[in-house]
Amino acid sequence: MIQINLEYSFLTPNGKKNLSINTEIPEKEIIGLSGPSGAGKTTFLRILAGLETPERGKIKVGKQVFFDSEKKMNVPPQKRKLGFMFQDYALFPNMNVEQNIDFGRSHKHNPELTHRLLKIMDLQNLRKQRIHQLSGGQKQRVALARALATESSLFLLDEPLSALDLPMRTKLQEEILKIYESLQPTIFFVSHDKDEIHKLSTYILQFNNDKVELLKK
Amino acid sequence: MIQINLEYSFLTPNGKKNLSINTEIPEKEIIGLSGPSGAGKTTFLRILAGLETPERGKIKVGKQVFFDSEKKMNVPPQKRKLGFMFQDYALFPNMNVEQNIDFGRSHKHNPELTHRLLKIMDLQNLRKQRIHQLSGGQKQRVALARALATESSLFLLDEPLSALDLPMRTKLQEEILKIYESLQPTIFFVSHDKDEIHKLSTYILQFNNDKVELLKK
Amino acid sequence: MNSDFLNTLVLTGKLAISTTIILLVISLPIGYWLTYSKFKFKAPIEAFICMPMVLPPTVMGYYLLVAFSPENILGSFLDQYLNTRWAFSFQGILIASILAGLPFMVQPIQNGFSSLPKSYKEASYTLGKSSWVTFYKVLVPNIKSSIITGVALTFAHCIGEFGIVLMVGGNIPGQTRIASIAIYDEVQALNYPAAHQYSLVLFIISFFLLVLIYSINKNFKINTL
Amino acid sequence: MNSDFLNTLVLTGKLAISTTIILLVISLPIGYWLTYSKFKFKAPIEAFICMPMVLPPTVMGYYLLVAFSPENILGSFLDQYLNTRWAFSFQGILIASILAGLPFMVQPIQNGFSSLPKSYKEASYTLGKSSWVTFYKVLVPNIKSSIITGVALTFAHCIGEFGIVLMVGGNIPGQTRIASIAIYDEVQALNYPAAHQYSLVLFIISFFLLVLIYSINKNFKINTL
Amino acid sequence: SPKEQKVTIAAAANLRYVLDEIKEQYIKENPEVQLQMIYGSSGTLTQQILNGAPYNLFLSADTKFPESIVKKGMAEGLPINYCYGRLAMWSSSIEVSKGLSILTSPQVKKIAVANPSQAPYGETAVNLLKKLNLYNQIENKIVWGENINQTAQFASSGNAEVGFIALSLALAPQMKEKGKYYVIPENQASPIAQAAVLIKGQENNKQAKIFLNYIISPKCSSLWEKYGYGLANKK
Ligand SMILES: Nc1ncnc2c1ncn2[C@@H]1O[C@H](COP(=O)(O)OP(=O)(O)OP(=O)(O)O)[C@@H](O)[C@H]1O
Ligand SMILES: Nc1ncnc2c1ncn2[C@@H]1O[C@H](COP(=O)(O)OP(=O)(O)OP(=O)(O)O)[C@@H](O)[C@H]1O
Ligand code: MOO
Ligand SMILES: [Mg+2]
Ligand SMILES: [Mg+2]
Repeated sequence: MIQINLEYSFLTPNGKKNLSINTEIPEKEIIGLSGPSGAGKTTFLRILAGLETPERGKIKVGKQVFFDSEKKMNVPPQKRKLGFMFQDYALFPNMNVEQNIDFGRSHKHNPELTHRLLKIMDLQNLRKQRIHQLSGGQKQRVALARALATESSLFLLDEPLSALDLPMRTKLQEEILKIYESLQPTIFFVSHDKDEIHKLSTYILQFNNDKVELLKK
Repeated sequence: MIQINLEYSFLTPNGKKNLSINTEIPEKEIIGLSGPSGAGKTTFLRILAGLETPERGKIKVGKQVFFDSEKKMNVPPQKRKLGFMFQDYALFPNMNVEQNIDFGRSHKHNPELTHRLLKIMDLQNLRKQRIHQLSGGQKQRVALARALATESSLFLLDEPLSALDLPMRTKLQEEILKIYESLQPTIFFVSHDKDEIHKLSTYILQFNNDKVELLKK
Repeated sequence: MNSDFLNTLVLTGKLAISTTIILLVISLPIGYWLTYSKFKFKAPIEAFICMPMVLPPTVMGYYLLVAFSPENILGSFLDQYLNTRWAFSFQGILIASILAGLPFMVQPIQNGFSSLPKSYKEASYTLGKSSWVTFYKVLVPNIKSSIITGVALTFAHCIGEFGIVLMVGGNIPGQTRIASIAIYDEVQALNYPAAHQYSLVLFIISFFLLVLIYSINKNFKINTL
Repeated sequence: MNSDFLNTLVLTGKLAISTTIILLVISLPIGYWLTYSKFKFKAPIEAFICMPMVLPPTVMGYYLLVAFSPENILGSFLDQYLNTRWAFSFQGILIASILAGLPFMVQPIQNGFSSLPKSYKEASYTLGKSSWVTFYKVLVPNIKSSIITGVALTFAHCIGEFGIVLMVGGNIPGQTRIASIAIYDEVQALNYPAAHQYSLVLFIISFFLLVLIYSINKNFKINTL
Repeated sequence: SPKEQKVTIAAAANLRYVLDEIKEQYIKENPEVQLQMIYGSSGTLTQQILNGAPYNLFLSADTKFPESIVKKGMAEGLPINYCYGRLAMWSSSIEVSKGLSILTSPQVKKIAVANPSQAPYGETAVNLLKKLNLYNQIENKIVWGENINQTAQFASSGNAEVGFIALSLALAPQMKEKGKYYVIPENQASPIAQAAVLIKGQENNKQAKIFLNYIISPKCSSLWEKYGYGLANKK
């Protein structure tokens, strides 16, 4: 079970904005995050990853407590064992495509994985290319591959396929489902595409400007 | 008429890659650019804007020659009078939302325009917000507004609506059509969404890995 | 602290502030050019800007004195046509300080420009803005932190600069005797209490000015990152 | 050029290279800390790092001499427990150079770290990498251009540094007489031809080393921007 | 071994030329001794000595600095007067033979003088100008050199028309051909007593003492006189 109770607020020029989420989600599911621009989807993923600290609340994933404001517990991102894909990719310009994906790999002994991911993402030919020499969609695929390379049990994917053409998008949806079937991780992903959410997710976390709801599909 | 004959090649770690485009497109149309990731859509827009220089060829928009390799002519981007929206936004971090849009405005005497665009993009409340305090979709709308603020006769929009939720996306498609009707500019836009291309464009420029075709809708 | 030292401090401040402002104004275009120009031999030019640093300051000062001398081209031109002499004058030490401080300002600024994403410049150009508008509205405001580094280094260096100024300025009270020379004088004359006192005053004033400069930077960062 | 000056050049190179390497090693963590620490009083610490600059080098050198003297705490500790003396020794001028060069290395490096997007660090953390791996595999490689600036400034400054070294090192041939002091000596002796010749040699060598340093930077930029 | 015979001598800048010649002569007679000369302003050298510089012998440009070393208990024995220096007025562009009266002429825009608080030659020059009631008239023309060498550079580069320097520098080959000098008569400025002192606790001080005795011996008289110094034992 993933237990989430949190209060978070950002200071904006027009005063405080509040994000309050209270829900329980079973583990090993694919949860689609959906909602209008600026509703807090990215912020929620960042909180799960430990990049933002809620004001109050508790976050527990399985047996591991990530955050507990009462016990003043806050596990740092490095220890949360997850794979995060950033909405704006956050690739490392000092590394080429392959090195970026390699950097995500947590197991030293598995160079095979990088090759498999390069193949899945159709990036074999761009293996040695520098990040600034990639197109938008190519960057997005590298970022996705880097997150998947962690082989963790929790993936947080922020609009993983938004910059891809339909055939590629459909293909990668299948691949994500394959990974889900083989590793059984929990996957949170943000998407603005109804069909995609429908196809991939087992739960939907619907962000609205005032509240956040969990819907079973 | 927009006359495009160009040869462009990028050096990649696996050798040269060629982009060759020869076509004529009527002015004052909306041209949807579509095709797989890495096919050269962004590169094509950058060439039109004067940010990349083709190896050979000629680009003529109406009566203005933008580029002519034989006459060694190459009009710099500043003089091409267009509005370019970058795929990765390229907003200025030293300015807030309103200042970014204002910066795009070419007419000093028209502060009204900024307000109208803020309203269209549903960004009034975020007027004074800094760029790093925006969500992905909010950034995308600022970038679109900044490009539209130029009120030029040629807009180059690189995936303008890809990070937006469906209601907002639909609304902004309408707004783009309204602007098209009132100003009669030529608009090139990139999209991976079949429906969007269908709804907005009058011509489709289809990028495939080997060739680029113009389709009349 | 006697009034002589006060005058000296005022003069030091005047020199350091003038040098810093002038260097800022000339280093922004130099740094811009060094970053964006497609000129092939930029590395030699960058190296050349650092060259005043590799000579000992007194020797650098000596060469400047030779250049300023009415017996030589520059000096005789100044003397005859402009009726001015740079040796032993405020102009002279100002020019010496500017030369000595150039790398400390140009280097961080150039580094700042070159770490900006090139899309800033491109975006501004495609919005129809001139290079000049792009420069002062987009590029310069986004390298504030590098500018602060340059200003702090230049300012601090200018306060402590001494060999060149002593040589070119001739240690004239009220005209070219800056604080670092006054302190040096006291140490040389074995007047340690006075030297310590002066050092402390210089130290404290510089310290607070630098804290001020750095705080500006900190505020800026909070606003953008 | 006689063999004395050759020895002097070798010593100068040894000092400048040691200083630059040591400063690089200590400035990377200092710059990292100054950028990322949430400590409130960073501006004063940044200002403090610049303080050795605002005192005239000879005076700074004088204070170091006093500190190194066996009559004082540091000096007597070194003397009794480590059986070494820093005044008038290579260690002494090395420490003096490091102190004098610190701001030229720390400043650009700090500036480099703070202009990196914070997402690099965040991305590395969320991939489960430690701060240390993040530091040396992600952050440091992405501020190469700032590091080059720091290295060039420090190196050039160290070659020309002279007041502090003269004071602390005492101009002893083969041990503490570096090139800048040798040139100063010749100028003082009014031996201009020798001074010019030495200056030229120092100039040319430094120039080529700096061109080399800057070319590395240029190559790096071509690869990433 | 040669190391045991090494003597390090810190000498005031005005001694450079004469001492280099004395050294040459001495080494010929005593090839086993290695003499290392370190020149600087008397003030800088004094500070280094007070902080433990490994020098055997200090030859100052005055008596004040050696005395301060004695007072700190760092000297071996008392200061010994080894020569008398003479002050000279030097110029590359102006006829100085007429004496000090030219200082007030409008042709003379800058006058280089050594800093009196550090350099004995500067102190002597200032006292001289004050005694002749010239100081107030020309004070605003004076530029101050850190030591007597820098003062000479101000004048020799042509930026200062006139400089008050040590006669020994005016007679040095580097300056001699470039300009003219005027020796201040003894009745206006008495010769400057220069003193030497041995530094306590250094190796080879025995050799240093022998060298000190050598420079005040008649063997060196002609060299001192060549550079315009007065001999210590005569005055
Ligand atoms: N650093 C920040 N400081 C202040 N406000 C912020 C900051 N980052 C985000 N915000 C605001 O928080 C809100 C939620 O942002 P978030 O990025 O989570 O939205 P989102 O749901 O991911 O939107 P999108 O679909 O556009 O990516 C937005 O209104 C945004 O302006
Ligand atoms: N600076 C560069 N140097 C070398 N190759 C580059 C550079 N920029 C882009 N490319 C390559 O050029 C090709 C076309 O890139 P472009 O950005 O135009 O694609 P795109 O059609 O916009 O793709 P997307 O839909 O993913 O944005 C890609 O294969 C890319 O790797
Ligand atoms: O101590 Mo000196 O000889 O006046 O420079
Ligand atoms: Mg988001
Ligand atoms: Mg693209």
